[in-house]
Amino acid sequence: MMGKNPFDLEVEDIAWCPGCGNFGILAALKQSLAELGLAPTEVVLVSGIGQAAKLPHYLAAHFFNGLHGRALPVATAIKAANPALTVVAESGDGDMYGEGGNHFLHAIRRNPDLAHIVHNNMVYGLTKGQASPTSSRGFQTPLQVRGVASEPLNPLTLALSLRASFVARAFAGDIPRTVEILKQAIRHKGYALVDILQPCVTFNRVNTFGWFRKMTYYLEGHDVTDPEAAYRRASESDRLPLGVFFAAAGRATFEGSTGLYEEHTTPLFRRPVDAARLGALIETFRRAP
Amino acid sequence: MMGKNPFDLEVEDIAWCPGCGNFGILAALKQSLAELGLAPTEVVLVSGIGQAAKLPHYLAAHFFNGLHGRALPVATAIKAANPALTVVAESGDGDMYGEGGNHFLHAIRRNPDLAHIVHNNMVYGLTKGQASPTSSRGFQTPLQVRGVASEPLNPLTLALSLRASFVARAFAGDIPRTVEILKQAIRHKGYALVDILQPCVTFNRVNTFGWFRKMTYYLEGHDVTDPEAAYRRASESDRLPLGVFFAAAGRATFEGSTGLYEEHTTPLFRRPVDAARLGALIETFRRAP
Amino acid sequence: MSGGSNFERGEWNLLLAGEAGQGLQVVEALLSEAFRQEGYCVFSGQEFMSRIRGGSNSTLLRIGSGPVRAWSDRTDLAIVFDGKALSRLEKRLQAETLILGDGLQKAGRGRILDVPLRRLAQEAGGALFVNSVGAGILWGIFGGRPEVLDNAVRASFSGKEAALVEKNLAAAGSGLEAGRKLKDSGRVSLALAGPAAVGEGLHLSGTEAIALGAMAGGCNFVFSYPMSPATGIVTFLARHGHDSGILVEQAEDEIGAANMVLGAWYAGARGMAATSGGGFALMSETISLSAMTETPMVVVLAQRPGPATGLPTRTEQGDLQLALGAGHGEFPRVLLAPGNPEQGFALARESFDLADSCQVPVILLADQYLLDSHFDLIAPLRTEAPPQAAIVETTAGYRRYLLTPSGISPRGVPGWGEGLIGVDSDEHDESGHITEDLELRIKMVDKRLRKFGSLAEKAIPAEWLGPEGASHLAVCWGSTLEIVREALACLGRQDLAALHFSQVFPLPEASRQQLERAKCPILVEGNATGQFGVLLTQHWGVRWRHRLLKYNGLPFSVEEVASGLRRILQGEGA
Amino acid sequence: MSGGSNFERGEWNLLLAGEAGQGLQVVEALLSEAFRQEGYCVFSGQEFMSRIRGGSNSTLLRIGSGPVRAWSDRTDLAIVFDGKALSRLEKRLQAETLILGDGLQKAGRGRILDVPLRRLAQEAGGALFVNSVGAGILWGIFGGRPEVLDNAVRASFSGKEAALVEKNLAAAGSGLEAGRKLKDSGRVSLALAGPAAVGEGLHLSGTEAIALGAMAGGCNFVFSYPMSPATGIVTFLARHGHDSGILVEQAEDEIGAANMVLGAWYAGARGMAATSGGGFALMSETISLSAMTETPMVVVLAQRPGPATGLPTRTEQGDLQLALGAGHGEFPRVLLAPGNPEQGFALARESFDLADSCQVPVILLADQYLLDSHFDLIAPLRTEAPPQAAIVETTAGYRRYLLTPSGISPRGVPGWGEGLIGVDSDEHDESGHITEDLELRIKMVDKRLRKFGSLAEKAIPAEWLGPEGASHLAVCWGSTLEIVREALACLGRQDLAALHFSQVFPLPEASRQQLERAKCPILVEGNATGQFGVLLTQHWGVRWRHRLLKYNGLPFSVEEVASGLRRILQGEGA
Ligand SMILES: Cc1ncc(C[n+]2csc(CCOP(=O)(O)OP(=O)(O)O)c2C)c(N)n1
Ligand SMILES: Cc1ncc(C[n+]2csc(CCOP(=O)(O)OP(=O)(O)O)c2C)c(N)n1
Ligand code: SF4
Ligand code: SF4
Ligand SMILES: [Mg+2]
Ligand SMILES: [Mg+2]
Repeated sequence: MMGKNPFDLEVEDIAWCPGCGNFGILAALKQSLAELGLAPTEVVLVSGIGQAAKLPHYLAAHFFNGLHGRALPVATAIKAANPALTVVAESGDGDMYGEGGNHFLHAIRRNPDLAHIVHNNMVYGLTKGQASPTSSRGFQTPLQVRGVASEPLNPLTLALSLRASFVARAFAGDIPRTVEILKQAIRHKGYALVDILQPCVTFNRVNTFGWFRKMTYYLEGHDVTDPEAAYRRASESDRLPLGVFFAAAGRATFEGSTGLYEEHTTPLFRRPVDAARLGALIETFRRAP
Repeated sequence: MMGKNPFDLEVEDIAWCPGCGNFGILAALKQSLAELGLAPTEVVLVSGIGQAAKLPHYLAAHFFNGLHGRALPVATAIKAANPALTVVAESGDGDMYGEGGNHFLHAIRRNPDLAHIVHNNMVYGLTKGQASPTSSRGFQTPLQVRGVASEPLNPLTLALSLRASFVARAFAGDIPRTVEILKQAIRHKGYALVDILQPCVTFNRVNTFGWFRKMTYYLEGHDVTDPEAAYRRASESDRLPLGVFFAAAGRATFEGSTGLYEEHTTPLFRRPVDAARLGALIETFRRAP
Repeated sequence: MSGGSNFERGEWNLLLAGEAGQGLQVVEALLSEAFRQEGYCVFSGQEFMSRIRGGSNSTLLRIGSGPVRAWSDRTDLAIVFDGKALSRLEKRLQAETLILGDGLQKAGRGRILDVPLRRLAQEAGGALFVNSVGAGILWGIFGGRPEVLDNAVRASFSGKEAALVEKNLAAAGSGLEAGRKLKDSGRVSLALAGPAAVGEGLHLSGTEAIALGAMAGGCNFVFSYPMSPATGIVTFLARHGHDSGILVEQAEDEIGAANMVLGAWYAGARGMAATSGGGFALMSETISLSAMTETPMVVVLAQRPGPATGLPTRTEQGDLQLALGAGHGEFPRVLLAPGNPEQGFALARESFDLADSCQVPVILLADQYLLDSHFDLIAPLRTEAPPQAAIVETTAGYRRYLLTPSGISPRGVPGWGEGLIGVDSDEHDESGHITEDLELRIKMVDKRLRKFGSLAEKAIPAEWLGPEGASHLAVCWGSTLEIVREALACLGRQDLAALHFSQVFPLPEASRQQLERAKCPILVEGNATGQFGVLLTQHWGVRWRHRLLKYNGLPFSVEEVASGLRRILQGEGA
Repeated sequence: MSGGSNFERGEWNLLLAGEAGQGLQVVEALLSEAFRQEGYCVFSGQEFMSRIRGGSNSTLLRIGSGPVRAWSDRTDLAIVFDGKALSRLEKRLQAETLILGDGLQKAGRGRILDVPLRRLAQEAGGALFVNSVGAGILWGIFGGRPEVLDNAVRASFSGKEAALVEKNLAAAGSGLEAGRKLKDSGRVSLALAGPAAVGEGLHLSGTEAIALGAMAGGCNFVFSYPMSPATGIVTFLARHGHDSGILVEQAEDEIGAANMVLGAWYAGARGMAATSGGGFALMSETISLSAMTETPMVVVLAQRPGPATGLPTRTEQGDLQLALGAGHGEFPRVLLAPGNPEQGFALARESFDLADSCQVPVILLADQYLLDSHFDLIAPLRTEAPPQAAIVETTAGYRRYLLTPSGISPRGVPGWGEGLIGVDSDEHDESGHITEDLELRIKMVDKRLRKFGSLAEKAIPAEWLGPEGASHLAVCWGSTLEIVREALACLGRQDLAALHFSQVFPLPEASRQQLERAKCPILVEGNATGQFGVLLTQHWGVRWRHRLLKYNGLPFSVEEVASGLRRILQGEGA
């Protein structure tokens, strides 16, 4: 990319810690949107609450910064009300896999045309360092004083078990490759999960930049249309593969299956009430003369 | 089983439709509990709201018939407060996989020693026939007038993707084999999912007794300790395998990992406040003299 | 409901009783259709158990020469499809009630008359057809024209396979004959004065009225999680809405539904959720989000008795306090509570305009009684002049939370104009970005609260019923409107009037004086603690002399309200 | 806080300002420890942004010869670790305030004094040590003994590696020297009258007090989902509770947490959840379940400014209305609101006994100000006589919902006795089984509501502050207690008293007369709409003459309340 990125926003003061992995995600997302040739007025970012969820305040686009855990239903409805918009739901791992877990399950089943970006720092950042659903066993925090006892949630296998139409993992420390993955996810027609491994330099002293570098590698020669292979690779835990695990083309999207956009793609806000049709419907309740 | 089942309860009027698959589940559960030699005072049933969730009213045991979707957290806490109790969480597919989806995810991760029974009739019975998360694509209802557009949720692959410690599927039309499966689930030390295919004779005219008979078969020669095989078999959709897909022995349970029951197993309600210890803790906030 | 024969009263109260699954609703629909064809006014209401088959349910069917639009405990004639029902209905049977049934055991009030329900049903093809037989018998007793009944059967079973329709026709026909015989024998006589067709000729349930009102209000997005008694609104819109471009989606839970509603409004659509108390409680946090982001929101809160699951298929006005307190923090909201289908339609429509123009959450309080009852309409429904959405095309530099004197900022939507639409759950600046500027915090709180001003201007005054300047005033809200109206008419007193609120929050200041002028205010409310009474005390300092409360899961009946008020007036020496 | 030098006043207000991550809390802890070692009374309170690093935060540290226990806007001396802070603090600086900092730009009130913070920190090992340097400087200006500072540093860094402790000791030491020089130069003098050690010698934050009170109440099960400002209670119990057999579990969400609490109580444990407004809103349905199943429940509602996410790290008394209305249907509940750590401890303890004995949900309303402030305790904490659980051994045929005159049924637990414990979210019979018997429905509603009787007996009366029989009465609740108390002391008037409620629902009838007797009631509340005032109007018909409200996210200061009340009294011609 050359020149000014249209998604750049002058921000007085970014609320993230210096060195945080969120900066990489922000940079990658802006670059992806720009490289896809989108304009800020075409893009809506929907987030929850947390450090990751502050991202929409740091780039130029429409945004809905809602409640902790609730980005996906909001994003699903926005897309369905106006499919011309490019809608990105993004937030933290606690937000999306913890509080928002039920929406995660059912958004995948619905398959709205969204990019779903999760900043996976394996910790609750904003509330100062409690375990998140992806924290490793044994991870000690001020709340989990004896260490995490629960099995960590693997978002990729989970999504694949629900037949998600696009599943990928990226690493915030590698902006160029993350840009490539994000672009595919945003372009993908349907629900697209991108779980981004993101070091939290303040509260996660285990899963650091160095740890992620050591523990990750990129998928190569992997067939993204093979769900079984995808599940197998996503189950790996010795080292964590990065890249696109699965991508299904041609699946019906939520907004597509509503049938509302078959004849024309006018967004709902431009569609007036059909008073004649309503009147006719009411007539069916009148006593036959 | 011979003689009277101690779990039998005289009920004036069972609220289920004649011929409903729930009767089979009730019979199988009572038989399982009795065959395991349990007494009603040792067993707690925890349910949500729905037709399935009325089951605890029809057998003799302790019960907590709580809110729609919320049986698992209640059950988890009961077990942790008194591990001597045998705790069974049971409810419908809408309850457990819809409203209660987030608890489902995280109960699996915690691995409390519960049997989790889901009456999977692929429909919302009590509210009169809307789609449930497991309804097939195209299933028409008064709410899904154009047919279900979402991908059905496969509870088995989902649970396996989260590394559930026990995963099984049964069929309400086969009481003897369901008893065997339930007994294993109840005996299993840790979280045990039993998804029971249950015909709803009133609102589901697709997934009938006949349909299930045709569409199911029992796993044979399957290695229940192999997670990959379990996932593969659970993914089958041409015909649905029945039986135990996966069982992991020796995993730490939620209540076990609390450390509260290491020295002795006294339930919490018998443990008095240690006033001396509390006094000593308070002293640490006093000004050094 | 005053004394005299039903002929003199010009009305006839039928009670249909049976198990779930015996098709009471078919009898209800079939006879409603037939009597309406003949020009009579029909009201019907249901009380039923939370189960799919069995149990014991009943339906009230009131047939009037003039308007009948309220729940009544008087029964002229009961038809009992299942013997178990009888004891449960005891309170609704009078000495003069005729009870039709098949081998019923006498138990309490009323006169039993054997009718061969089961035999005729079997002859027509099986137990299934008992409902059509029953409808036929009643129609025969009434002396209605056979072709009207036939038409009604055809209408009720339209779309069903021909053989089934034929069997039902036969069943109804044999019932009709049996009914005629009974009538001719002189053992039953339930003639009515001739019909005086009233009003609009429209016949709607509360459910249908609210759903149609939502359509008129421009609703094009419905998110819901099924919950009685709200589900009917959603299924109505699913069935009838698609052609009008309405998207209906079942959410994974109520929190999802509520957040989808906000997403829809943010993008310029008009979303609605419908739920009951428990589901609404779950939406509580999202109500607060609606207020903070100033994103409009419409929720139907279909009340049923609580706490918790309570009595899921019955009625109560018990969730007002919940609706008033739902959501953390401080913000304006609107609570509307229709009293009949006309208001149901108008207020559902109005909800969308209020939410849109003031950018606040609007909650429509209905209840099982209103939703499941069918009324003949008296006033017309306003369908002309579709609403004009209060959204603007934005220009670059657009600020979503521009500080304005009214507190309302022009609302842009993504995809229209050059501006960026940023909304935020945190305290924010005019552009929607997070702020910790504590001066700005005060400005934003004040901005949001200033909307109370616009809401006050738009507040819907309470409706005065009965004689002006009466000293005794029954005060009610929501679904009790027509019950209280009829009770007043029965009592026919000059010292008693009523005031009905269809907007319960913010209270319509215009009505305050009317209430303050009353010497003896009497609260009439379908709950145990008098929640609306508390609200009026809090805001207007009303001191209640009497409270008429009901909370057993059934609606008030006209008779109960009338006798309750009579007792109070007598006690007052009035 | 009245005029005169801080020596005469016997107190010294320090303001520490800097970025998140600069270790203001270390300075706070270190100086609190040092001054308390010297026998002084210490109060500290924090205001901070919702971020982990950067931004601009501040901590107030009040040092007194006698009790100081409230938020103040007066600043004798500010130390500024980051220049950005200055403009935000403007309102809390006075003409006589001394501002210490490193190259600060003069901007507004106060006198700037350069101190080499950065240089000394660098010399000690890096920017990290600026906090210990600052603490040293202040201690030097005060003229404190070096060994006391050393001890405090060691105490604050106990458990850290030796090299780090050494560097901090060096940093503090060099600060101390610089502070001494300043003092000796005569440019700063902040001597204090000798200490008069007060009360208990205990120093606790609201968070710690409530957590300890919960332990005293027998809490052995804590479920939570992290949310400021409630998280500290949970982490305290996680750190200190395990040895006492307390299980702390992070739930997947607040709904899960609340339901776990109910499961725990059902099984005979004593569960608690702690959350803030948004999380509490999500628990709303479960509160109703607690009421319906009559399963006890304790929830700490740690308030912060709303709506929605609002200002997540700041303070407000804005969720009373939510707590009053949360949960559908009608049922008793108890809302307690401690005003200081002594009450925090006592009421947290009491919550468990109330929940247990009356089988109702109990909600403890705290707020960020109370929770994050540290107080010296005046009254002792009651730790003897551990609570006796009100559970019974059951016999066969046990009925969980036995109808009793008090409405409270003996509570059995599974695993003790021969009975079966059945609880139900639906309306139920005495055994806990679903019922649709509508007569029984009435009995069960009445049973639940009868508990208001027992609750009334146990209600905690409001505390009267100031002269008996004063004509003007400031009415407050919760965390404003000590602020109002000190404001009253400052004003020292015979015509002004205050009434503080630590139980806000059900209102303690014993206090009604005191309030009704006051000629001029003045509401003092930390929110924009006067929610507690509305409650008092509703229940006791109180008509407010004046309202003193604050809602910018900061607590009231003593000065604000005092001047506000003075203004009102002047206006009243009092
Ligand atoms: C309903 C609700 N519960 C809890 C919170 C408090 N909260 C804010 S952010 C957060 C978790 C943040 O973790 P994550 O989502 O992983 O984001 P991160 O800060 O790590 O980027 C929590 C629990 C809230 N705002 N709302
Ligand atoms: C919070 C909440 N939402 C909705 C309902 C209404 N409701 C009761 S049962 C039910 C679904 C029943 O379906 P399922 O769980 O599959 O059980 P089934 O009746 O099929 O056995 C619903 C939506 C409720 N009781 N509470
Ligand atoms: S706390 Fe962690 S996630 Fe949050 S900004 Fe700091 S480093 Fe990043
Ligand atoms: S509705 Fe379906 S699930 Fe419910 S009892 Fe009837 S047949 Fe069974
Ligand atoms: Mg995180
Ligand atoms: Mg089901």
